[in-house]
Amino acid sequence: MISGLSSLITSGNGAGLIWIMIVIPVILAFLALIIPKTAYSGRATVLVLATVINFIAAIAIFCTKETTMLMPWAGFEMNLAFRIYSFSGFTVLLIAVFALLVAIYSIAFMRNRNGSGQFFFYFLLTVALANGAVLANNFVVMLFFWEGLLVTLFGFLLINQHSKPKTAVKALIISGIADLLLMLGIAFTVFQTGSLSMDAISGLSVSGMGLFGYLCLMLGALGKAGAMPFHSWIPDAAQDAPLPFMPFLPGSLEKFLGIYLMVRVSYEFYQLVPASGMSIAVMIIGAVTILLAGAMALIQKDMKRLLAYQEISQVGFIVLGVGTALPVGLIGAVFHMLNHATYKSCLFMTAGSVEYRTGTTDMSKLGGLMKVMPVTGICFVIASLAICGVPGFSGFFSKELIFDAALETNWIFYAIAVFGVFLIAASFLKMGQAVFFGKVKAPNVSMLKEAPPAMQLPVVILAIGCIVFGVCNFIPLHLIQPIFGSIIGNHDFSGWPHSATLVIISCVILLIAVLNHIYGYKKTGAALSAVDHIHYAPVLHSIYNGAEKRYTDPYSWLMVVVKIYSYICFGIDRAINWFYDVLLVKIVSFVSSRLRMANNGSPSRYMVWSFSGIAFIIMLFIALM
Amino acid sequence: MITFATISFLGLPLLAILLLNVVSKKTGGAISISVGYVVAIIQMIAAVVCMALLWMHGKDFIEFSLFWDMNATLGAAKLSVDLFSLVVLFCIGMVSLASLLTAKKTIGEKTLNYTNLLMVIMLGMNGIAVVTDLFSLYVFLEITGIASFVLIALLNDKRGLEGAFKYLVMSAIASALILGSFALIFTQTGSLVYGDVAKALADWRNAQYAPLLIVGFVMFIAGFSIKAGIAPFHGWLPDAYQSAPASVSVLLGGIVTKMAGVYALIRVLNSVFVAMPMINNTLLILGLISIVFGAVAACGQKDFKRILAYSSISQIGYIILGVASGSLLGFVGAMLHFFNHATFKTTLFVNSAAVEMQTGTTDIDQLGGLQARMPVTAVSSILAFLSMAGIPPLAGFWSKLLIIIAVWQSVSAVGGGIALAASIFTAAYFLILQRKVFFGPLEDHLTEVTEAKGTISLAAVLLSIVTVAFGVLFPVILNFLHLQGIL
Amino acid sequence: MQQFFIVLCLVLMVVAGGAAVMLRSMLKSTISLGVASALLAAVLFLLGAFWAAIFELSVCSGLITVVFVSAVSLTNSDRKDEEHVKEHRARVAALPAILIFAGASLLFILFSHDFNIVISSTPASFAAFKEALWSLRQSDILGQIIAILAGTFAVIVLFKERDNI
Amino acid sequence: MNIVSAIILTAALLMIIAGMFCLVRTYNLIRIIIAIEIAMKAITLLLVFAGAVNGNMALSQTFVITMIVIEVIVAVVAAGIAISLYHKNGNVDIRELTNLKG
Repeated sequence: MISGLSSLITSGNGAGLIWIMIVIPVILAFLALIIPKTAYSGRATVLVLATVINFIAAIAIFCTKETTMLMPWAGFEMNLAFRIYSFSGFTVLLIAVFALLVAIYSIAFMRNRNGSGQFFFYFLLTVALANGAVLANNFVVMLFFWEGLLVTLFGFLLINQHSKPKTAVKALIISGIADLLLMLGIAFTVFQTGSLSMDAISGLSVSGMGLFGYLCLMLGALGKAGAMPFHSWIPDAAQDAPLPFMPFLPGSLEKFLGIYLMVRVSYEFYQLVPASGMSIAVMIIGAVTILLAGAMALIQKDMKRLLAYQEISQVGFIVLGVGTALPVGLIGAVFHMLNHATYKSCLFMTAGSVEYRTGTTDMSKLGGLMKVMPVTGICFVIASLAICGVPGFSGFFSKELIFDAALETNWIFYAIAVFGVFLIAASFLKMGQAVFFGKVKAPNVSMLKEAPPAMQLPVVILAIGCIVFGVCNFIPLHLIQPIFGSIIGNHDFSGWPHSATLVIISCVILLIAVLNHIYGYKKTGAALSAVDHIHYAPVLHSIYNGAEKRYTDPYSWLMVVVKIYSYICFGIDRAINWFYDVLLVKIVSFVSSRLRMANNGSPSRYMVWSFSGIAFIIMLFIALM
Repeated sequence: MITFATISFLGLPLLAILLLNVVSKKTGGAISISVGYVVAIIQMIAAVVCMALLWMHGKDFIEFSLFWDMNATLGAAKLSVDLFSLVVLFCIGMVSLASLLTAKKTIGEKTLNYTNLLMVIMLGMNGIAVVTDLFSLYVFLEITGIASFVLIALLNDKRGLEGAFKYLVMSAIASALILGSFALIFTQTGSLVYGDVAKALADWRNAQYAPLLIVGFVMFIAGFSIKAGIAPFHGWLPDAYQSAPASVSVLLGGIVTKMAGVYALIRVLNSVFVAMPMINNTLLILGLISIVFGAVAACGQKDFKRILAYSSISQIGYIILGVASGSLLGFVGAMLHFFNHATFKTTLFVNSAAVEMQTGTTDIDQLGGLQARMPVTAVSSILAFLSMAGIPPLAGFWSKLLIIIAVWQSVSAVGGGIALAASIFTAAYFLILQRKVFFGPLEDHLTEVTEAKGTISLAAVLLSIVTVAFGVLFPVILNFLHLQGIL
Repeated sequence: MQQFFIVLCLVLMVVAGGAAVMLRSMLKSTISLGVASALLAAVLFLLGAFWAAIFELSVCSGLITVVFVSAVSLTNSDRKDEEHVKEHRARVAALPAILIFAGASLLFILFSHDFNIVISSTPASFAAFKEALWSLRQSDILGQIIAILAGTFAVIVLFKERDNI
Repeated sequence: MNIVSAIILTAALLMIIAGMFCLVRTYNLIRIIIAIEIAMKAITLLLVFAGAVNGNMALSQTFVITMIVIEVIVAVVAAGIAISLYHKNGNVDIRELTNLKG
């Protein structure tokens, strides 16, 4: 095996790179764990070294032509098979870039904190596993890496001493269910084709067994990406895990993996037909995610939780794009995935910088930070503009592509997506004004200053990325479009959107959001409570008010609708939570307690069971003969 | 070679018993544990050496006899070892070692009796592993059984006696059923040596005494189901595990009931009842019932050891499932799961012993937050449980995967699906246990608790290393088996 | 004639076994078991299994009866209180009916189908028995040795050191 | 159908049933051990019957002898445990043995 390994590395046809991507981070991960706490700079060096090597190897992989490699492994067709091709190369490159940026950030963030060794260990392990999962060309190998991510996820969530194991358990259960579905999907798919090799599968039809296979694979991928109904651990994790975890795993890596698989499943393994039932089903998942998570984000009072819900909502857009099964939707989704990772990582990092300096992310305790942390503030504003989809910034272009695709399928999806933009914009206006503008407010005002340079650097890079990907959107799009050459033909989606109407509608929605914010701000006098009229207005009160304003103020109509809707969404969200937290547990414990009673300690009872077992065996024998 | 195997697997424990009881009682008590270590370690080494010999000579099995040579007439009960029995012999050595490591602190003054009985139980299990004759199998089953009843009742406390009596009653009925089935089979075959029986049963539907044989098969399955603790024949198992002294439950949970029930069943199925879909399908259904039942019942338990006992029921279901699938893949999966089960279940019982020793209770409602106080125990228990739940890359994942694939391919997708879904329950009771015992806030009365010192922690660490190393190296091992043509 | 004796002994053995279950007094129950064992020994003798018969007679109907009698007297379980009477009635009520029903139906099944199960009893010569015991069944002999060891340790644990704890 | 073999099989079955019935219905530990013994008698009969049917009486007798040795040891151990339980509980009632449950 070792000689085979060395020959593979020296052969230099790209196969060696795969080993570098997978093995080196693992080795360095253990190194980071071993280095004692006192030698923090040693740990940091290892982390940066590993991510830089990973980055360089990823560039090399991105430039490599299609390569496959195969090593006999466990027999039964379970070969250690990897494949480099345009899409996997691209995804690996994205992973490497974000891993590098987050690594630089977390070195500064984790300094003087407990658990940095563990954090770096899990960090590098996660990078290696993610690389493996993307590059794998065999379902079993992919599952191996995919499930390994579950372990590191569990580890990440348990690093903080005070963090509740409940969150980790919840994450493990939810991701476990998603992964189980993925396994089932793989089983269905493999059953149809009879091959475990991933490149041997293409263009299966989504019907019959294929329907189940597609559905299960999609749900598994959605689970990794964190769409409804697999989302509810992310906001909890946002509060419990060390902050760099958020831009790293849920913010970028899990999205890349989930969407990578989603795209491969929908466009490669299976042939998703536009406007078919399954396509609509996927789009509905996307639309529901946008609405529920957007509405939940609106009422949050904590920066990290708000960002976490926002992030789930963004996944909805991507799922919507993938679900259209149209070329424009596909490009939009992949482009949005890139943009999303950019601005969401940036936002999480700014939130981290704020926490680093002020020690809190509770928005009611913060205010006016723009004056003391200008760089962070400006980057936050740029990323917010991008996430809201203000024309000119990156989010705008990818969203327009998705809108295009949604409108082509059904106007309802378009309407929902546009409404989603309203929710996003409203929540960011609230958060931006509450945290960065107005009077300076923080638990420790006198000691406030700008975040350390190592934390600023990735933030600034990402903020610049938000602008560049918007203004010069041909740069990312010309990278993405060749990947899907066979699907999209010679179409070029770069430049300004084709339909001026859609752009105008988007601008109007943004304007409405701004007006809503101003209205709420005027009404309550505090930026943080600018959307309280949506959240807190008591039902009775609003009915009294409504009697007066029913004909004069159409706005309050909208607000009542939005409020009720928001509560319904809250209910659904809690219901999903309840299913995982309570119902499943209740059923099992009920059955289990009955069994406890049955086992009453009497040997005679045990004998009776055994005799009934013998009777059962006799019956089986008769049946089987 | 032949004398080597005889001496190391059957002669050495006898010699140890002789040595311990010839010297004065006081000396015997003092050196007994150390003698036990030596015997267990030599057994492990001998198993590995025999494996190497098998591989070097390119043989499937090695036959040997005891006192004098036997001519190969009908009914000659020879002994033989093949790969599976060597794996099992290794497990016996390993678990006995773990039990001895735990015993030093938990048995008290009874070390001499404990070691004597341990040697007897090792002889019994080694016998089960090496015999090639159904009647000798019964004899060694009974020896294992007698020794384990006495071990459970070793401390002469109320609970231990109660558990021992329940085990004894059920086990005696099981033995009656097993021997009855052998008697009925003997009517047809005129011999009880595996090979002869297999030949005589090859065409059993047209055999002269086919109706008797069918009754025999039913009794056979029922008897071994009781011995193995497959649901709904499991009643005695949690009681026996819970009531046994700490180091004895390590032994019982890790290997004894698996040898007496599962290994013997697998051995007979594999070398006597070859290609009998009726028996295989029955066992398949029983295995599935067991998997689901054990896992669900474990979720509601309040005692550390009882949770482990119910999880044993569930895991035994997996092993049975692998064998019952009837394919070679399933058999290899079962064999590896047997080994893995011996490692992780022993780890967990060692942990329960550590918790019991340090806190004085195994009631999980009275425990909590021990992670900070007993880090070695907590971490090794997490590793063992993750392995049991089948999380890659730990060892349990691979064997479970093989079993599920085998069932899926050769029998039915539904069975594989159920087995897969039951893994969730495994994770569930793991999380319940882990949360109540090791996570969460530290209970007030536990603030003085410290990590179990010395040999107990050593056992936990060694077994954890085996779990992890075996999991990581597993593909290499499987590939090796593949290259050797075993798979 | 030999067949008649076999059948007679078997019927008596079942009756003695049933009595061991049904009798209220533990002592009588134990003796009843010994009688069943002795009748079994007679059956074995008539079937031509001489050495097994001798073993059965001496060990089972002798030794085991002694063990049980001493156990009964040691545990003082031969009381006759209200509880035991109730228990006794519950135990006795159904057994004869079950036995007769099961016996009749099995005999009916066996005779209504043409099962060809014939006893070709030829008593084994002593040489053949010796050969079988000593050269073919070595592992059983080893097993017996170990089992006796296990029994010894069991007696030590359960009886000898009981008072020390 | 040979009448003797039919009666032997029936007798063995009836002994097993009597033993099992006793196991389920009795409260006395000693009687439980007697029940096990009754079942073992049936098995002894079956073993010798098997030897008589296939003509390998020598082998079946060795089986019976080994089996009887083990049977005695099991009976002694069981009686020992029952007596120890009597010393702990003051009686030999099986209904006292429910400390372990759930």
